[in-house]
Amino acid sequence: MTIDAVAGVLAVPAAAAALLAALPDYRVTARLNVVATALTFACALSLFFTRPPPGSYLLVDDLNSTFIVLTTFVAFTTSVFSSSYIGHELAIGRLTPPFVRFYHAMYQVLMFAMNLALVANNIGLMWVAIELATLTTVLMVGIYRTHEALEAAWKYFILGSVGIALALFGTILVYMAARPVIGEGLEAMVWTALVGRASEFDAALLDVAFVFLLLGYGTKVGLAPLHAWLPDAHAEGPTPISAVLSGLLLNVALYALLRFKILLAANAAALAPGPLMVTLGLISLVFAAFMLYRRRDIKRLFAYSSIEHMGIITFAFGMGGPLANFAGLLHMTMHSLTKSAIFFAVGHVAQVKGTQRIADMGGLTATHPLLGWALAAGVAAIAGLPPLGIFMSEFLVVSSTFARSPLLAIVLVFGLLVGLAGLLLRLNGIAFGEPRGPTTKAEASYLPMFAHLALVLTAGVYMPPALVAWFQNVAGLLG
Amino acid sequence: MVLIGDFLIQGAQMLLVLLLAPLFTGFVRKVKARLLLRQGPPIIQPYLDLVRLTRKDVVLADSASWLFRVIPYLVFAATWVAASLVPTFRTGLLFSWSADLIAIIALLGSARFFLALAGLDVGTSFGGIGSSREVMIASLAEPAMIMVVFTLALIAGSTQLSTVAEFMASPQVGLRVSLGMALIGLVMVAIAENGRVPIDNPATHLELTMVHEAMVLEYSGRHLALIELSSSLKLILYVSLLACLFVPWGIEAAGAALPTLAIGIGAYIGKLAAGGFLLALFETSIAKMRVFRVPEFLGVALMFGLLATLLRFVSGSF
Amino acid sequence: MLTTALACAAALLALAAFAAMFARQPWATQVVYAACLVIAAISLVAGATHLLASTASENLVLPLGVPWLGAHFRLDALSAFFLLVVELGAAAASLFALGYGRHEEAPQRVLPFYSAFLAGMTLVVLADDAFTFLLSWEFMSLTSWALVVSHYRVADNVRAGYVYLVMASFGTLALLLAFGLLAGPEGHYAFAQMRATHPSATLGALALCLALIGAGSKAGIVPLHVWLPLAHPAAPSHVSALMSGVMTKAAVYGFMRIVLDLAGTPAWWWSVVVLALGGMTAVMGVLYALMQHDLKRLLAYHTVENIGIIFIGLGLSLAFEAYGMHSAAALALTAALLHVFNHSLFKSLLFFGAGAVLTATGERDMEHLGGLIHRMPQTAFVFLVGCAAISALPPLNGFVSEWMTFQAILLSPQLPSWGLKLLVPAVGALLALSAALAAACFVKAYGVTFLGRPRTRRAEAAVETDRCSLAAMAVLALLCLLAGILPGLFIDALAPVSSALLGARMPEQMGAQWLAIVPIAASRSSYDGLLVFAFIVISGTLAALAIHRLASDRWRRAPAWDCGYPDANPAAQYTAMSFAQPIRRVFGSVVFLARETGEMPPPGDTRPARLRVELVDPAWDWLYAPLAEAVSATADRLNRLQFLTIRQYLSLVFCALVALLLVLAIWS
Amino acid sequence: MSRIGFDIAHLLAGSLVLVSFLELYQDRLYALLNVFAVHALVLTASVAWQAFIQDAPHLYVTAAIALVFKAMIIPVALHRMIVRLGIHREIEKVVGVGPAMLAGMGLVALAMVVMLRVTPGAEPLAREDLAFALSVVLLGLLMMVTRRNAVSQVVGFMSLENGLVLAATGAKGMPLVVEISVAFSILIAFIVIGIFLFRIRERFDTVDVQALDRFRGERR
Repeated sequence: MTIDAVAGVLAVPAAAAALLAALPDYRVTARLNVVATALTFACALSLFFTRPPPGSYLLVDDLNSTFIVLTTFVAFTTSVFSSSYIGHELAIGRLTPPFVRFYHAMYQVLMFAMNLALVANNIGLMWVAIELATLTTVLMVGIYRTHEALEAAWKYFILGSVGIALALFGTILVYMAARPVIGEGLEAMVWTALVGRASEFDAALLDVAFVFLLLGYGTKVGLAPLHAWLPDAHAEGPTPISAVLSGLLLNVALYALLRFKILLAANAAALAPGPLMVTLGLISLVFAAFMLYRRRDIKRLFAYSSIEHMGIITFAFGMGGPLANFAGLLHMTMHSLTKSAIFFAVGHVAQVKGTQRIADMGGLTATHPLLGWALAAGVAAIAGLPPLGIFMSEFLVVSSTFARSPLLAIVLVFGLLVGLAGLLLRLNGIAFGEPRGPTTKAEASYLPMFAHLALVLTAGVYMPPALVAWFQNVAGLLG
Repeated sequence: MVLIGDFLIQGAQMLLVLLLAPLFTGFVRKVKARLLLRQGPPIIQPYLDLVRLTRKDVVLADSASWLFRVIPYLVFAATWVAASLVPTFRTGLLFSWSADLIAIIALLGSARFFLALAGLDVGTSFGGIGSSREVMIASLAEPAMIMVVFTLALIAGSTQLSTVAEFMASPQVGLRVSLGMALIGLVMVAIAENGRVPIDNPATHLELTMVHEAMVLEYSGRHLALIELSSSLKLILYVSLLACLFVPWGIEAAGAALPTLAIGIGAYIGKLAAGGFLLALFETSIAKMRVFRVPEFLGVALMFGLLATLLRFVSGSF
Repeated sequence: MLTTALACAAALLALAAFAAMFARQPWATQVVYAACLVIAAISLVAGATHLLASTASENLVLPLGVPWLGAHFRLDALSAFFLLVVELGAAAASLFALGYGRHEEAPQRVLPFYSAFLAGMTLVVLADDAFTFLLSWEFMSLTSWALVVSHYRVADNVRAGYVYLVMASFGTLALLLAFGLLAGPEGHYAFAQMRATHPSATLGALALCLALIGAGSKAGIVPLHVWLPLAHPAAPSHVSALMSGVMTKAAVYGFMRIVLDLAGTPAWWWSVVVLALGGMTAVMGVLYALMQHDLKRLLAYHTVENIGIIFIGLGLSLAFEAYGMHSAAALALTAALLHVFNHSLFKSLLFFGAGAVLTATGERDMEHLGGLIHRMPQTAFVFLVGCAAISALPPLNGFVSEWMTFQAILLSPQLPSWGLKLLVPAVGALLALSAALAAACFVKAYGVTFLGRPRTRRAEAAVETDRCSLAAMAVLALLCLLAGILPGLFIDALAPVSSALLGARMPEQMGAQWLAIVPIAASRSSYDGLLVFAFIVISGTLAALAIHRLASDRWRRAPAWDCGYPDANPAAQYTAMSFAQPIRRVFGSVVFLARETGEMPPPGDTRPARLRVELVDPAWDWLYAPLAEAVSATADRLNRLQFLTIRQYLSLVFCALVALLLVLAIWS
Repeated sequence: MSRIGFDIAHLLAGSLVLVSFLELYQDRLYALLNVFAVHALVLTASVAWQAFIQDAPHLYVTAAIALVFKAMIIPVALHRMIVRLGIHREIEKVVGVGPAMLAGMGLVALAMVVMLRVTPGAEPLAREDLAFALSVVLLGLLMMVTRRNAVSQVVGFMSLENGLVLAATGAKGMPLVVEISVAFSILIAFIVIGIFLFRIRERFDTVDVQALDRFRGERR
């Protein structure tokens, strides 16, 4: 019975993918998509109660079950949003039924790949899964077949492939490091086995391995200067995919990084992974913050804000320690929820206004109060304004960092402030001022959006003790 | 019993300043005229003016509001209260503690505030000129005044006029540089505050040079009388302030007997005469300056005040 | 009491949700404001009782906020006093809004945020741990920001809101750093823990600077004030009153809480910073105000000035405290607190007046007003009281607190350190200057707005404002007078605060004869507002009676004399700009590099002559504009990275790889 | 393992690096393709040798893939594509041959320094092989970033990937090697097809250069 939960997390999407590829009718497939993701989410929840023992391929522990639950949940809400979104795309003929079919199938494949990457206990398997996820998203980014969509997909594809190669090289190196200790064959790639005896590995080899893994998976996380694919992929693909990319795929890649960070941390002789992550995190934060100012495309804007926040999260995990790790986990969760909510809102806004150009939107709170205020709330949350969840995580990160290394904290605060100013500048243009663009009523699915925002708000003022204990436990694991 | 006596003394003091004020103004005018080898009006001319004015009807401008009619009484009241709290012939007046030097300055300030409002009330151009210049001058005069007060307060360890006066009368004061500077500063401020030459000419009727006169241009009848009275009250206030701060001799300490009080009053009147004479002499020997030279004049006063304070700080002996 | 206050805050939040749902109903405005009034009144009573009963501080921990810490709340003397200030302002504003709110065209953009804003301010003064404090603090900013942009169509308002929110977040981050410093790496976020760990002098100094930046940017310390004159006027008037009169006080509270309560024993040179900034702020604020002809903006700048005065008081108390002169410190602190209270009174009153004028005429620009005293006499009267109070004229309350500040300054020779010996008198001169200039400024404000003849149609057509608004203003005016003539009452009420923070208090005042106030000793200095008031009233009425009885009391109307010039049209009156001209020439030419260029058309040309005035705002033009420039330049530079080719992106990756490998090679 | 076995493996790996340098040296497309075919052949040999000395038969599959796919199909396909799309034969360089070579030297040195810090473990083969593999990878990347021409960039990527395969096969008993090489071949096929589909004549750049100016909301 215990295996079923994990199997479910993997099998349901796989089966759904096959089914969706076969079924023609849009309404059915959309519903089916929702049902499948809901089922997956249920399985993921059951992981809390029943947990299989780590096998040589699959592993479920506190760390990744957190990720799995988050992933499946956001995947579920996104599928709800996606059904109304895709309906509209069909209506205006931006997508044709065959493409919708393809889209839904790919959606499930993506879910499968991400879940696989999360539950994989074998670093090789993890690599394969993440690459599968990448390639799937490449295909979905290009789905509109417009010139710029293809261009974005192409850029994503090339940079992604290089990332793939680097990550693979890192993986091989880890294996090389492990082999003398653990022995040849599969065992030398099983993470639990690795982390158990990491202290005996060759430190120098681990260092090189980590460099490659950091760059390889860092490309997926979207850390500057490896971020180039991210903004365009977000901007040109269908909005549900932007939501999934920002909300989930980046997390999954980060998860892989964390696994290897733990591995390195377990080896005293190896170089400390923290400083590298801190540096990359800060670079991404400040860089993305400045990039916000010149954005004219609303989805690209929030794509850059995703880079910014991945930077913060990487920074937090790089700092390490119970407080920072807790903050990092919290921040990651909050960011996934908020950012996907924002993309839900943005998707509908773009559909209503018929454009993604910020200049062509305006006075949204007047023309579409619900959408407008939801977007404003989302931006306030993502900018780290209370009483929303991200404020708490930023509070913890900054305050804990300042006591330890003031300079870093000041850079961090600087980046946060610049980013906040940039986001608000754009928000002013979108939400307030003279109304611009069409004012037709939006047939939007508000439920996912407000569900996410409600969760974020709640987390900002009150976190259930169980969750806190859970996060603290995980933070302890991260060291 | 004592209380009643104090009441009487306080009342006497209030009446004294009230009665002497026009006389002093008249005296100054007379002396000025004489120095210019003119006959000049009789000394009691101000009384006559006041009586004449109070008899006349008030002519209100069409656009004048209720405030315009209330202000003369307010101004008069504030100035009179301020004047009655400055010890003239006897320290330790019954109510002198109810407002120290800073409060007295502030009282004069509120009188000025309302007068400036009156200048704007009718909505004429000259009223505006008067008020705006008046507040400009005041905004420079007040800090200078405060600085002088600081100096005195630091020397006497009090802002309570009676205490300061008694302290000044005592031999332990001696001659101090800071005191001298404070004196000069105070005199300059007094000149500015009372709109005397060279800041302003109370006798002018050339509109563009008027400051105080322009503000009260629209007043007539009893209102004008009250304003005139309060401006002479203000003048005598400053003179008696100078007197009790820098020539405190002859001011009777609290609880002195009646005959000595007479001496005190005599001394006071003597001081007034001297002050008036000096004022007239000064005014006849100097020309009025352009309005925008005033800031420099008062800037000097402020400098004196500040210097006095700092000197006082730097060394106790100064 | 604490639970009551918290319950009130919760009720306000609930009310906000309610308002968000029903704001579009016609009855919503009245209901919401009435509810706010009631709740604020209850909470006000709670604060007052705690302050007057001077009971021990109450603590409460709720399972909110930082999980392992919980949300700490505390009601001690300090927070009780500020709770009182906040709720008093809130109650008055709600009462005012009962009438004023009717003219709001988009209530759904005001009502929810209004009550949420009140809740935020209440929570700020009650919070007892860093997270809760910052949460409520920033929540307060956020809600007030929403109120600032409530008239979202006006581009200026949106811009004002932007500047405001950015500055607010900047302040919050500074405070966050300060708390991070005091909390230490283990994260002792509860104020109690911070109190327990006495930080070193340098640490405390750093915390002080950060608090000065953080709280100062909210309170409007020059040069962090730039958002204030933009944001405060942009909001609806009752909100402007709250922001100016109350929210800035919450900022002062934050500063006092950190510096006087948490940052340990002060060193004397802390006070130097505070004093210098305070003096500069006071003078700059009033000078800025003098250059304005927008009524609400003028008032906003005066808030800056008064904040400066308050910080002078705080700086003095720091200085005295550093040398263990507790009673003097208590005097300075009490002066500052009293000014906090007074300013919240008359600034709210004045903004209400401005709001009444705005609704009556639709004008904020004084140059388009005038003669309102004939159309709206009651408003004119209460506004006059407010003007007199803020100009520190006896016997009103503004004078009392400034007088006490002067008394505290006069104690400075006892300070051992030379720096302070020289600095304090200079600050005193600045204080006097700002007081005098404030009087000048309000002569201008009142004279141009209410006196004279109406300059436009709309000013002519003005009508008296409604009852509720009048009631609110009247209450505040009455309080101004009361606090002016019975200061002893309020000083004694403040005693617990100073004894809690400094372990010393001012001598009991109510015992003194004739209800005078005696800061140190009767021989030294004393002031009796009641007597002065009585004297003025008595002598004024005496004079009136005497003259009316003995001489004539007849009067008749006639055209204005004006030296025989015929009655020119109202445009010939002195305008605000021309009234300020002499002062602008004296100070403005130095501070703002003011330049006047008059163009006089040649004879026969019918064009009007024009006088143009150019001002340079030093804070904006020399500090913020360059910053904005720098940011946008950087953004432009980096933005090129959005337009690279794939090969160039690849080379970025390549360089990163090589760099990391090099690090490895060298690191070994 | 026998000494000679190690020497041969070593030789093959070294010659792979050498061929990478040769690729870097070319400035004609056809020549480049031929050199790449050689590169693939050397890889095939080395993989086959590894399969022999590790007696791991599945590695022969990898070798076969390398031989058939990389040494034959891809070069031919690219050759025909050049003809079809009329891509002109010059290779546009960002950096001239000389500097590129120097940079390559530097990279090899870097690879050595980094790898030789690794403690000589059970058998030196791993360490040496890794050093060579790393150099091949770096050289491939260098080629991708210093060549403007799409085809040559693909070649660069493929030689990079050859380096990976070298490392993977060098890692004794590494699982999933075959799968990985298959996956990579598919990846490369994608890229080649992509180039063909999008008519990317000269460089990857053309697509987004146009997109920058005409299509994106991010117009400057």
